[in-house]
Amino acid sequence: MPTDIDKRRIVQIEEIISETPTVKTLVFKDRLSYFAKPGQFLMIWIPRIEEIPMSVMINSKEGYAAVTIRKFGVGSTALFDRKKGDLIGLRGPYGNRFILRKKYRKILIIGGGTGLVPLLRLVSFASKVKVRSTIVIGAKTKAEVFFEKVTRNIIRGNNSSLLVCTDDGSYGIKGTTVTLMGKLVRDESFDCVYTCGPELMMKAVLDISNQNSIPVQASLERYMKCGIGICGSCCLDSSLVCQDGTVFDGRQLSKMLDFGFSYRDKDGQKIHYK
Amino acid sequence: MPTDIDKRRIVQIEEIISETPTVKTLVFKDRLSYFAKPGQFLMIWIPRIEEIPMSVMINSKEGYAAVTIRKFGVGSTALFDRKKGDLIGLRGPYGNRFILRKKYRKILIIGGGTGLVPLLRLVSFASKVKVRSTIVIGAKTKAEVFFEKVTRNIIRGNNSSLLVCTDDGSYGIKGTTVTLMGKLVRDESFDCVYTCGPELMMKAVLDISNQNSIPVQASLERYMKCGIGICGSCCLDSSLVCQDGTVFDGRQLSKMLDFGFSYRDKDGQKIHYK
Amino acid sequence: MSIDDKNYNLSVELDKIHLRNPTMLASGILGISQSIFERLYNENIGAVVTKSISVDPMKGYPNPTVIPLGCGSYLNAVGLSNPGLHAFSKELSQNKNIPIIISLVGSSEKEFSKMVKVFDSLNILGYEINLSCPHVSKMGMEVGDDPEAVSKIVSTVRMNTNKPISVKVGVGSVDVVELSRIAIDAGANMITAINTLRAMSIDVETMMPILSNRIGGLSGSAIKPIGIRCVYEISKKLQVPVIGCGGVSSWQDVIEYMIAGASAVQIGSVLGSRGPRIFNKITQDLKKYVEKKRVANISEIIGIAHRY
Amino acid sequence: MSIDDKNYNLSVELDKIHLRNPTMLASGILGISQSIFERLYNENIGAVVTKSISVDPMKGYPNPTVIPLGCGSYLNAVGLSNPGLHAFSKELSQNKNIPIIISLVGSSEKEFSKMVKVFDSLNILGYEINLSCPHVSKMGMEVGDDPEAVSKIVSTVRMNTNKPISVKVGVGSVDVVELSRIAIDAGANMITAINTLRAMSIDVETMMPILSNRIGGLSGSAIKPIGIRCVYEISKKLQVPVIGCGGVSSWQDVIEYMIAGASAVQIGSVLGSRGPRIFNKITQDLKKYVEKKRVANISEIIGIAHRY
Ligand SMILES: Cc1cc2nc3c(=O)[nH]c(=O)nc-3n(C[C@H](O)[C@H](O)[C@H](O)COP(=O)(O)OP(=O)(O)OC[C@H]3O[C@@H](n4cnc5c(N)ncnc54)[C@H](O)[C@@H]3O)c2cc1C
Ligand SMILES: Cc1cc2nc3c(=O)[nH]c(=O)nc-3n(C[C@H](O)[C@H](O)[C@H](O)COP(=O)(O)OP(=O)(O)OC[C@H]3O[C@@H](n4cnc5c(N)ncnc54)[C@H](O)[C@@H]3O)c2cc1C
Ligand SMILES: Cc1cc2nc3c(=O)[nH]c(=O)nc-3n(C[C@H](O)[C@H](O)[C@H](O)COP(=O)(O)O)c2cc1C
Ligand SMILES: Cc1cc2nc3c(=O)[nH]c(=O)nc-3n(C[C@H](O)[C@H](O)[C@H](O)COP(=O)(O)O)c2cc1C
Ligand code: FES
Ligand code: FES
Repeated sequence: MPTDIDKRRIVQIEEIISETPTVKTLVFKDRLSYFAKPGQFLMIWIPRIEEIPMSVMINSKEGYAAVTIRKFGVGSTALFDRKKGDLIGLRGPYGNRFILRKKYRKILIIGGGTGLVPLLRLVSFASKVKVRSTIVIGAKTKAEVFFEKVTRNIIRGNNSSLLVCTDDGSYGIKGTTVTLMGKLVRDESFDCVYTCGPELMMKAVLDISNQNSIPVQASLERYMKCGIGICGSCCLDSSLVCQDGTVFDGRQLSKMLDFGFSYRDKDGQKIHYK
Repeated sequence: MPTDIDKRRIVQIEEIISETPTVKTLVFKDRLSYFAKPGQFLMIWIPRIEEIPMSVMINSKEGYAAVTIRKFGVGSTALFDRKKGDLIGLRGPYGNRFILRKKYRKILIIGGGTGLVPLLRLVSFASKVKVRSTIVIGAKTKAEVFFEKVTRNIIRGNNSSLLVCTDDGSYGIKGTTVTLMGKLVRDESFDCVYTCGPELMMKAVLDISNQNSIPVQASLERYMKCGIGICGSCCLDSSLVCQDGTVFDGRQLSKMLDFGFSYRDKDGQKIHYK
Repeated sequence: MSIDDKNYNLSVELDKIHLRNPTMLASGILGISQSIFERLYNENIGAVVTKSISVDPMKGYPNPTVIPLGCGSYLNAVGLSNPGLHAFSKELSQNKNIPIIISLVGSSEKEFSKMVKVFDSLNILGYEINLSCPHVSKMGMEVGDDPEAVSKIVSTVRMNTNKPISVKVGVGSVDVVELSRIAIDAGANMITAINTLRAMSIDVETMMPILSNRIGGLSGSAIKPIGIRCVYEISKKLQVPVIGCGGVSSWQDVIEYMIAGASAVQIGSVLGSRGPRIFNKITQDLKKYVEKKRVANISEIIGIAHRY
Repeated sequence: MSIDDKNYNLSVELDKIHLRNPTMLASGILGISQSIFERLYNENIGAVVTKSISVDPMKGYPNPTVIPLGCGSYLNAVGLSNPGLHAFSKELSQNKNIPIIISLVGSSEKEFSKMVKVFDSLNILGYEINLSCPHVSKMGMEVGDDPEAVSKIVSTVRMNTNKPISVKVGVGSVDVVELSRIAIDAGANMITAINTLRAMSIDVETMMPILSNRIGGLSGSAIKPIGIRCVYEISKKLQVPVIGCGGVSSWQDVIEYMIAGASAVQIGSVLGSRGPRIFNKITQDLKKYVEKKRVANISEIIGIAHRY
């Protein structure tokens, strides 16, 4: 039976944080989202325009949560353009979550762009249970780096480290998250790698993890209509990203033929990643 | 929202007790009925024949309950004719209940025919909380007296008394319950009178109670279709017997113009009691 | 009643009818007793619609006639049982100030004109013609599915009264907007939508249909999205008041119907779980709503969804 | 699969189709991926019906397209989005043993014949013609409401295939039994009943319709009593297999549909709360049921309610 989480809540945007010229965080009050697990997502309704899936961003205020949007097509741009006080609808949080095993002491986080959203919720949780995180934030260039300060606040006093890299070297370490990860796993040992970001990046993270026999978990994205396992638009091999995911582990990912290879468009046709 | 009690249960008749040539008790297992309050009723489904309201009879076995039927028209006769092992449907128990106030020490019970059913549940409850009952069972003639043994079992060891009267004096005291009640309230004092049976009997009980300023509660019957306050067929003045009753107190009864005067037939026309 | 003044901002107009608030009792629910109507009026109801009345008394079908299905939905086949024209006009004869709409059912123009001639002298607001009962042959839906019969019946009632007439439509085999248009063209002043939907429930254990009539009408929460759709479509196409009905159980449902285009709403099945008090509860909640939203009068929100 | 032998007593026959058990996936639910079909087969499903496929790919409507309404009911207007004839025949090209029925949708006879010509060479059981989608113009219900178009389309498909054809009907403005009769007369072998019902949901806070298409189709628990009624009426009048659909979420619902006259049932919305595992759960429960009731084969209960 559909439960509380299926009930549409209409919330007011109470705060807007500009992260980069094309990325904003919208803060709202919603108890269910506040308690979202890392990896879970909301279906965000922009009335009369679109409904799109968005990972649940953490917010420091009790009872509050947020979404961080990259301006892209019709829906995300409409959300990006909302003003303080505007109303949006939510249902969810849906999906499974990143799993942090009791025995883990040190984890590696590889995030690209808004893929950091579910990862920060994980880092925050890891911090609370005294698990050390090494967080790698990647971006093309300096102007596209965001969440640096938020991340530092989360890990403050926890012996964790944050590494920022840019493809063009305009900020932080020069290089991609993937090259940086290669170095990190050679020098240090991690109990698990967690990743979210562009699929080809995640595919590379999977490969490196497999080569180094490190457990890995990735939060994936697919086109979603229902978000609850009915419409089939999010199917990835025999999995439904909305219901079986968004988080899959290395064993599952390694068996998937479509992961890093193809996704389905709005009409359900398969498109290959270039 | 409709709750559990609205859910139709199909139960097997596990035992049949012949009370008189025209009255039988059918025993079945049903948790919700076992926990029924005195005054509450079930809607009993006799598949493809009828659905009729029946008070919930107590049964000594844990988790069990019963109904006691007087053979009458189509529905009650079909129920009367059920064999051990047959299936019937139940929903309910519905309605309010007799109220036994904490301060009551001694109560008077006036029952006629199957009207004893809700009263025995009350007596059983009163027995448990050490309230003394004087129970008056009335019938036209000896052959129509029933529940005598059951009642004695219930009140055993509780300093309560059972009086049986018949109109023709063929058994017990000669006279009606009403004449007997008149004597009882003159000689003893009671905290409350509880009654269920033919409406004209209950009307007389109300009048005597009022004259003697004794609180009174009566469980009424009206034609019922839904049993849950939708169809209006059970209306009695501005009350719905199924939802506001079946139990009404002296104050309510005294204000009713229809009580003891008229009821509504299956088509909703008012019929006067002769 | 001081309730009226306090609720000034909840009043709505349905053709010539002024209601202190948009809540109405749906036909067939508690609808045969003047005493009950008075009680509902004290619970702050806007108006009551009576059980559908026929010329002769009807016993209806044997029980089971009403089945609770869970989740606020119900199935019924009472078979239009009602006390008939004469007993019922006696029932209402003492009515003074209760806003009553009489629901009429019949199978010929003659029956309808006979009833209206008797009822028209009573203290009533108007009529609702039931053309949509899904489980009684030769009455209700079988009439509603015959556009010509609808037109004739509505014209006949129109000829016999000056009081407002609503025609109650349902989801049958004539499109709901089309049927409404025919009714309006024949002289109806407004439309009530919707009646119950033809449905059935079978007991898995005994393998038998539960209703004595086997097939009945689905009401309650299950049909709300269908009722909303019908009200939206009718009010979009026709310029007459629409009374929404089906699955209303809270103030939110009332507002949803009104936004969809309803000028008032009828409430039925929810009485099975909430009792007559629900009218007072909903009215108080609506009052809070208009105050919070600073709506001068609730009728301002009627049909707002059509803008989007 | 050893599952087959163990479930021998759950098998049913639909015209020339033999199913190991009566559970089927309803069209439009998870219905575009061969990998998902294989997963469902491992969950012990009887057969899958694909998403309704059209000649050209269709993007469908923008989101929101699916709304959970609570209590097991849903509203959707996906707008028949599908990958189209060619991409989909490629998707199924490697199919060997999965029992697949392809659902077809279109607006002209030509489109249907074009599709059947391509699909007929695949390893599939047969076709379901969707004449009842309530929210896409010129396709689905608008065709279903036109008896002549129905007849022509079904005959065309019949002329182009020897495989069994089911026609999916819904509650529109042609009576469901009448529509079924027309479909059978035109060459269909069986009937699937029912599709979703035209419905709508409006957000009270923003006062806006939620679905981008405003109007959509109601599915899930809310419509079960209507589906049961349709199956009962169709199977009473026509001597063909009927596939029940609408609000099935447990073995009891499967049995209720079968008692009403269904030879198999389709399951859709409940996947939103129970996931693909529900098929295995229901199949296991059905097995316990036939064993407990000592039914030699589940098909013995089909239509038993008609006796009463
Ligand atoms: C589980 C999940 C979590 C996500 N979290 C975030 C997040 O935190 N921040 C963020 O900026 N983005 C996130 N996204 C991506 C975001 O949903 C899409 O970028 C957004 O929907 C684009 O919508 P649009 O209308 O702007 O794009 P359109 O112009 O409609 O389409 C452009 C592309 O956006 C993607 N897209 C569009 N609609 C959807 C949809 N309903 N589901 C999935 N992808 C879609 C498709 O790839 C599509 O080709 C997430 C996606 C998923 C599946
Ligand atoms: C709350 C309540 C509790 C009852 N408890 C008992 C009980 O414990 N034992 C018992 O024998 N009887 C009880 N009755 C009475 C019993 O319901 C009727 O005697 C029975 O329904 C008769 O049905 P029938 O089909 O045999 O009668 P019919 O031949 O259909 O009608 C004969 C008369 O029976 C009464 N009756 C019929 N159907 C109903 C109905 N649905 N609701 C109410 N009255 C009806 C009417 O007065 C009717 O005129 C109770 C009634 C009510 C309202
Ligand atoms: C027990 C019952 C009896 C009904 N009788 C009538 C009737 O006589 N005339 C009528 O027009 N509608 C009748 N209806 C339909 C209701 O008036 C209403 O249209 C329907 O129940 C939907 O509203 P709801 O969901 O609020 O109950 C009846 C409904 C129920 C449940
Ligand atoms: C999201 C969604 C998409 C659907 N798409 C189709 C479709 O493409 N073709 C079709 O014939 N029915 C479609 N349907 C209707 C279902 O096949 C089914 O008839 C209906 O949902 C009732 O079954 P249920 O209550 O088990 O969901 C769709 C239903 C849903 C919920
Ligand atoms: S988004 Fe619909 S099944 Fe996953
Ligand atoms: S029996 Fe239906 S209202 Fe009381």
